[in-house]
Amino acid sequence: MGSLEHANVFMRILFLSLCAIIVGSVLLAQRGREMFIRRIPGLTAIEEAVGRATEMGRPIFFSPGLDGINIVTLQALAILSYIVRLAANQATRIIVGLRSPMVYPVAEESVREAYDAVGHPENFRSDDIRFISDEQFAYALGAVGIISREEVATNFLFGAFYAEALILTENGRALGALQVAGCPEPTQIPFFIATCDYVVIGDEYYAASAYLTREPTLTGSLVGQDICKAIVIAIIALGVGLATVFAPEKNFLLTWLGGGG
Amino acid sequence: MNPDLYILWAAAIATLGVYTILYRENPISRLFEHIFVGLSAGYLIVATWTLNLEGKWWNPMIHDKKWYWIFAPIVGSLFYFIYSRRLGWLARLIMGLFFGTAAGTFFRQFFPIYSPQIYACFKPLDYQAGMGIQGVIFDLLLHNWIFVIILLTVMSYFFFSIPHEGRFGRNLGRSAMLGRWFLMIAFGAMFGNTVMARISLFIGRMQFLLKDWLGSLIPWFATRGL
Amino acid sequence: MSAPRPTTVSDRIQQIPRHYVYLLLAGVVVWQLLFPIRLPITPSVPTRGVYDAVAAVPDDKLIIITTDWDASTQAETGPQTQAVIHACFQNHKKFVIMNLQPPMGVKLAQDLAEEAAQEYGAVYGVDYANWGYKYGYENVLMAMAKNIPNAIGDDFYGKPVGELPLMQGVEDIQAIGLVVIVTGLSAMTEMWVGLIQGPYRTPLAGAYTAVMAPIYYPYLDSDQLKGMLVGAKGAAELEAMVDRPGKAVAIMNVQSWAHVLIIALILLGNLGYLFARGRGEGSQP
Amino acid sequence: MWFSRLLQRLFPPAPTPAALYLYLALAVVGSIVIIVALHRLLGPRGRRWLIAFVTFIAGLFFGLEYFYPVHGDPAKNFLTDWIEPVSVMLTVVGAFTVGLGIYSLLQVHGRNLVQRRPGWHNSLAFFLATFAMLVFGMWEYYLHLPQPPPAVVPWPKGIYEILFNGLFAPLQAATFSLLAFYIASAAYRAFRVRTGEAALMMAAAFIVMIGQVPIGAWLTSFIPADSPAAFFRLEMLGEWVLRWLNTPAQRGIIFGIAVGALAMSLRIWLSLERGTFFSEKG
Repeated sequence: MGSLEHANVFMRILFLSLCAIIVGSVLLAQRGREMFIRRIPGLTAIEEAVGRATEMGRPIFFSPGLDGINIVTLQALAILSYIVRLAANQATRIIVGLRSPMVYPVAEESVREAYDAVGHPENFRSDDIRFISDEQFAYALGAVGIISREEVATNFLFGAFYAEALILTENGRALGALQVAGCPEPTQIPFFIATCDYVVIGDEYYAASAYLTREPTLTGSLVGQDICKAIVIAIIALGVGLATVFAPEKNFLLTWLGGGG
Repeated sequence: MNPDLYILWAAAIATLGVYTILYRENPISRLFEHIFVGLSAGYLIVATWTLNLEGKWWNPMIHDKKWYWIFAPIVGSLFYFIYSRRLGWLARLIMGLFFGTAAGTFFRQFFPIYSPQIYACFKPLDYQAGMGIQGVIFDLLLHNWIFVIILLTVMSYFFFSIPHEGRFGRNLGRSAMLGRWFLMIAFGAMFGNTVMARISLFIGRMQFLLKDWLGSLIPWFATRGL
Repeated sequence: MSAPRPTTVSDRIQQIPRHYVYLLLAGVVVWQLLFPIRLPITPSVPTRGVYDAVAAVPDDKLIIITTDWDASTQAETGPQTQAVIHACFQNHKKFVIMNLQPPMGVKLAQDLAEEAAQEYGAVYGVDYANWGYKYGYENVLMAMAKNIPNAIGDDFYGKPVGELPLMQGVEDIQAIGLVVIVTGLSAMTEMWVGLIQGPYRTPLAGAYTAVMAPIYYPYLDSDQLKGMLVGAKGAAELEAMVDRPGKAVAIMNVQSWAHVLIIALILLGNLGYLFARGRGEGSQP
Repeated sequence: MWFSRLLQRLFPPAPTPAALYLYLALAVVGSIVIIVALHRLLGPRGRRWLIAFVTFIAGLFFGLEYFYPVHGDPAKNFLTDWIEPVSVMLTVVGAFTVGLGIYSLLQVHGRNLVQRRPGWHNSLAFFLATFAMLVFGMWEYYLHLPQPPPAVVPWPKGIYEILFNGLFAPLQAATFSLLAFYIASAAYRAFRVRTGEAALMMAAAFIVMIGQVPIGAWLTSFIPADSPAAFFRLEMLGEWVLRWLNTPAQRGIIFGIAVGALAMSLRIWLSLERGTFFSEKG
């Protein structure tokens, strides 16, 4: 083995089981099973942050990260959709700054949809969904410009961020914006912790939509995710056990996962 | 023409212009922000054509007479229906295609990305022949134990559906707290690890401003070592 | 958001306005670029390993310096190569330069070697040589292990290497006392370890960009690498050891000062905090 | 590659330039007919179903190629040959969204300019920069200069160089280097021993930071390099923190993300994210 170009039998079984568990617990939740979710402070803060902008009568800035259309960005847009619903009810403006031209139509459409869904289509302003630049640092400068010129009260950064993250948050902080940031990849989290008021770390990012909306589909999925994580832990525990007992070339789990050889 | 002198001055002024933002967002930084965004927009169009469309789309369609490539802009144009209320669903259709691709791409990447990370955690917790233990004070076995413990406690922090009270939950709560501590250590280490790289960027800019630019005006600056 | 205006000393050192922090950093960097005050440089353990490995090579054996780098990593790998060359000349070790990947590296390294050779009055072909760019990766190494003159063929100037005085008596890998891998590319070290260090126990040392260095610490632990230069820092330390402070020392000196400033600021902030807390004022907003 | 053979059989290249333009026109007309027909024939439910179906098929295609059993050398299955051309097609289709992004920019800045809003001169600068880069970028590209370029640079290339090397690249580098300041001030402000967690973060940052500069090695150089205590030399300790404390914690985060992203992918693929995006209405 030793190749990861295509799946082997073990990977097929593992992948299918993980998928089945997630989909299964979604179905269970949809049938009405109650699911518990623990408190996630960074996400609880979203409501407070939107409220602050409303009180101050100033807009909110939202960045869905720098990636194109991928899973990270789609999750960011799902969070955006929730925030728009909160803000639309309170007639608070949201400015979305985009880096990928591909994400632009998707953001425009889902924000419009969110305004429709809460019955305020008249509050939607196409101008507020802005493509800034596809160049990383031109995007950063452009976003800082918007944050300062529009006197943004609240700054939401959810999505894939890279080195430019600190340029956004340090300026946002200096301008007095309340900042909530979330990024699945760990690399920029330290800088968010240093400069933002609330930070959503790692997997909490993917738990966001479930936590915020409490929709059965999403909470069910979250419970399924926990079971899957337990399976990953079990695999690691088994792998460590095997590594302790056998030499690497006899560790079949290693081979099954495409390692060794 | 020889553009070198213009490049030198334009670069110096642009650099200083950007640095004014350190005081606060101001008319000068705003001007350079707009120039930067404008240049990148122009460059985006040029690059999309020269690096992508010309070779992958225009030449095959016109020169190789593969006329079916005309479907690409037609399908792409569906995105533009977002501006129409009645026809908006066509834009969603093409977005659906890209959503599916995003999901499928993640399915493909799942094992290639995460498998090596998982099996790299298979560390023996007992002596293995050929391990080649180097003793300073902390030897490899202790390292492996630390590694596995940190990994598991950090993962326990990311369980959302188990309350941190009750018989099993209380233990999970403790483990999650430990996990949070390790997370903070890791974040601190990542922060510290980035400082030097960021300062090099500024040193590089200052070398340009002092040696290349000021040095061209006042030779003394060019003689200062760097 | 905005904290009340600081009045006491402890509050003031806790709330230095960000503009002052920026000015201090810019000031320190410009000052140290123009009027450097050298902070002490003490070689770290991995750097010392490289120097000791060079010094430990028996006089009848050759050192190979592989220069698998080009302009993209020159800022780090250039000074590293130069410092290693100085270490060889100062310890009166004979060395050869060769390279397997970007052909440009061998020319850049040759310039560095010639410059240093003039200083020590060393002669090409007698004290050092350049085997040139060799195409073939693993195949070159496997062939070299058995028969060096055949595997290498011609040198940098197109002369058969067998005719060079320093190559007299050099037959196979046993004539090599150390290989120093200077590279900005991954996988080169793995190749040398697998084909040369593993089978023939030829000592290796590495010099890497700061970004890739972390991958190779385990090789250091397992003694597969005798030493390692980590980015510009490693280069600066070796420059200091051979007493030839150059580009790397200058840059790392500025870095040291900037780090000292940041650390001083952090300490100051904490001092203010602890002081205020000790007096029970607290500065929580 | 049998994919291109099939494509050539189904869609043979046009034999003559005249035929090419005829084919192109027919394809455009045909596509419009299909789109109009879809629009007319499908009700809200049908549209929703079609969107979900397209999403599902796209996800299935990329996923199945990875998981379906493979044969031969190089290992392939019936989908493998399609991956590359389909990816190219999606890239090309996606490239047409650049127009939307540019349109968004022109809209915002055009309005500033026309209505003479405050700061309209900045929008003018934006237009000039865009236009200059577009014109000279294209011009330079179609000059087809040999490599290396001739000693006397033609003036369009000269202007392009000023735009690119004199403005674009320095603006990039200067903005990037702002991070040196921001990281310094963030470190000063954030690293306080307010809580245990903050103290841990600060200690780790401290050790790693100072272990990376020569002054750090100097501080603990009194510890002999070959003694067992050499572990506590700052450069070794910093590296140890990165390797043995940072790596497992990062892995712990990453495994959580893997599962979270998998669940999100599944929900997107099966159109289970109802209401989040736009599956509520047709």
